[in-house]
Amino acid sequence: MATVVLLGKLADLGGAPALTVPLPLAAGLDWAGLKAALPAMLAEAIEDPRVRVAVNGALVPNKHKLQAGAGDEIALLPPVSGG
Amino acid sequence: MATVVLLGKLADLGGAPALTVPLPLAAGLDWAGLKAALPAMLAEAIEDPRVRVAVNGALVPNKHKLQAGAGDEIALLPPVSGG
Amino acid sequence: MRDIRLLDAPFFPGALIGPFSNANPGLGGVCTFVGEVRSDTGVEALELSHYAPLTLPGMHQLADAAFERFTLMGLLMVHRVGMMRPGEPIVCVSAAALHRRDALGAVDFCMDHLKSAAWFWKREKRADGWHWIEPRAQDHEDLARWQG
Amino acid sequence: MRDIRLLDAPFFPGALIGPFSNANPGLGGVCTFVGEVRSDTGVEALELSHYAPLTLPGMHQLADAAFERFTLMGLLMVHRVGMMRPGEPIVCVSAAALHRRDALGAVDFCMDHLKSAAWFWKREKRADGWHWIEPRAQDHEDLARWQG
Repeated sequence: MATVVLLGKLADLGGAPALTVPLPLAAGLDWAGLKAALPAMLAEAIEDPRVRVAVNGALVPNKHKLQAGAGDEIALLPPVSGG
Repeated sequence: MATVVLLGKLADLGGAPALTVPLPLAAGLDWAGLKAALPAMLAEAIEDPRVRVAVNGALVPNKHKLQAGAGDEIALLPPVSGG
Repeated sequence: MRDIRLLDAPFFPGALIGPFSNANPGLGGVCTFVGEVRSDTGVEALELSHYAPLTLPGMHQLADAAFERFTLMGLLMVHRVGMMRPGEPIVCVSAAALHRRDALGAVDFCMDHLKSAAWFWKREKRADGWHWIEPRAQDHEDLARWQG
Repeated sequence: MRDIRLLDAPFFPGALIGPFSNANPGLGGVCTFVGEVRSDTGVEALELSHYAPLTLPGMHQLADAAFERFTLMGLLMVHRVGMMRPGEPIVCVSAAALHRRDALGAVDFCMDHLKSAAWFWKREKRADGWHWIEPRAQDHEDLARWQG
């Protein structure tokens, strides 16, 4: 299993601030696998080029090359609106 | 008599923060008259184009056209260095 | 003196600024900005969420960048997360320097980055429920002033 | 809320800023700059003289200009005159606004004008006596940013 943390309005689309995603045995999770495991509206929303991805707290330079394994925390980060 | 208020380092050149200048009876004080009544070093210093003049608290647009009368307060204002 | 904090409970900026100023003896000037939850019509509450593994490290990187760009003696950067009511402070940035332009510039720089390049997400509660705040074009223009 | 003062005795900026902030309910941000007498090597005291008929009216004109140029809710501008020791506050400018850029800009604007266009004359006491401070080219360049 991997944990998917949903920030900002992605949490609304996912229905919760975090989801757990089952991992195929002995295989890592890639971008397509992640999207397949998420609710359809959320999977679509994270294709927005402004949505960034972090694995275990480190930003991934290119989310389409995501590789995550068992126990990893994947954070999905929409555009910020802070301060 | 008119009062001449000396600000900043002009007070050092005048030897005091304020001087009184006698006025010729029935005549006003002009720029040449003011300079003639002041210590020579001060008279020279106030020709610096950055030195401004106020009469009774109002800045004079052109100090060379100064006209002051009995009881007036003439302020000699060198460049500021404030804040 | 460097003091970078994320707080999940209300804070009183006045209680931070005095000690910060005293901790930088010999300073020429201190510039402080305090941002509060605006009393916009109909807004009952504001919630700021963040992603802990990125947010505080990001604030430290921002402080590093401010120290590199400006000649500073000290920098205080405190940001709220969680639920806030109108009138509550959200952010307090204070910079101490020998010269005023460094202090003012550092606060301006940090605020622009906290607004549009820090890991915070904001939503407002109105009578009809919660609404996420989208990033504003103006914030990105403000940020662009510091680039290139 | 507008509060413009010349003070001839020491003041504590913290005692001004809290009430000023509270006097502007609904604000989005407050920016404050406090300038202190720097502890430059060998400087024992600093004296600021002014010309009363021009100085306070000039500060009010500066406040008018700040209110015209920026969208402000309040402006506090307090300046010391007389004799000061290193570490004592000289000036405190605080601006309250709905938006941070107005608050920051107004403080920057007022400070640049107080530094080089307000009727103050400064001298320093060193071991060998008093020395008048000349205007700095940098201050005039800072001021020029707001012109034209």
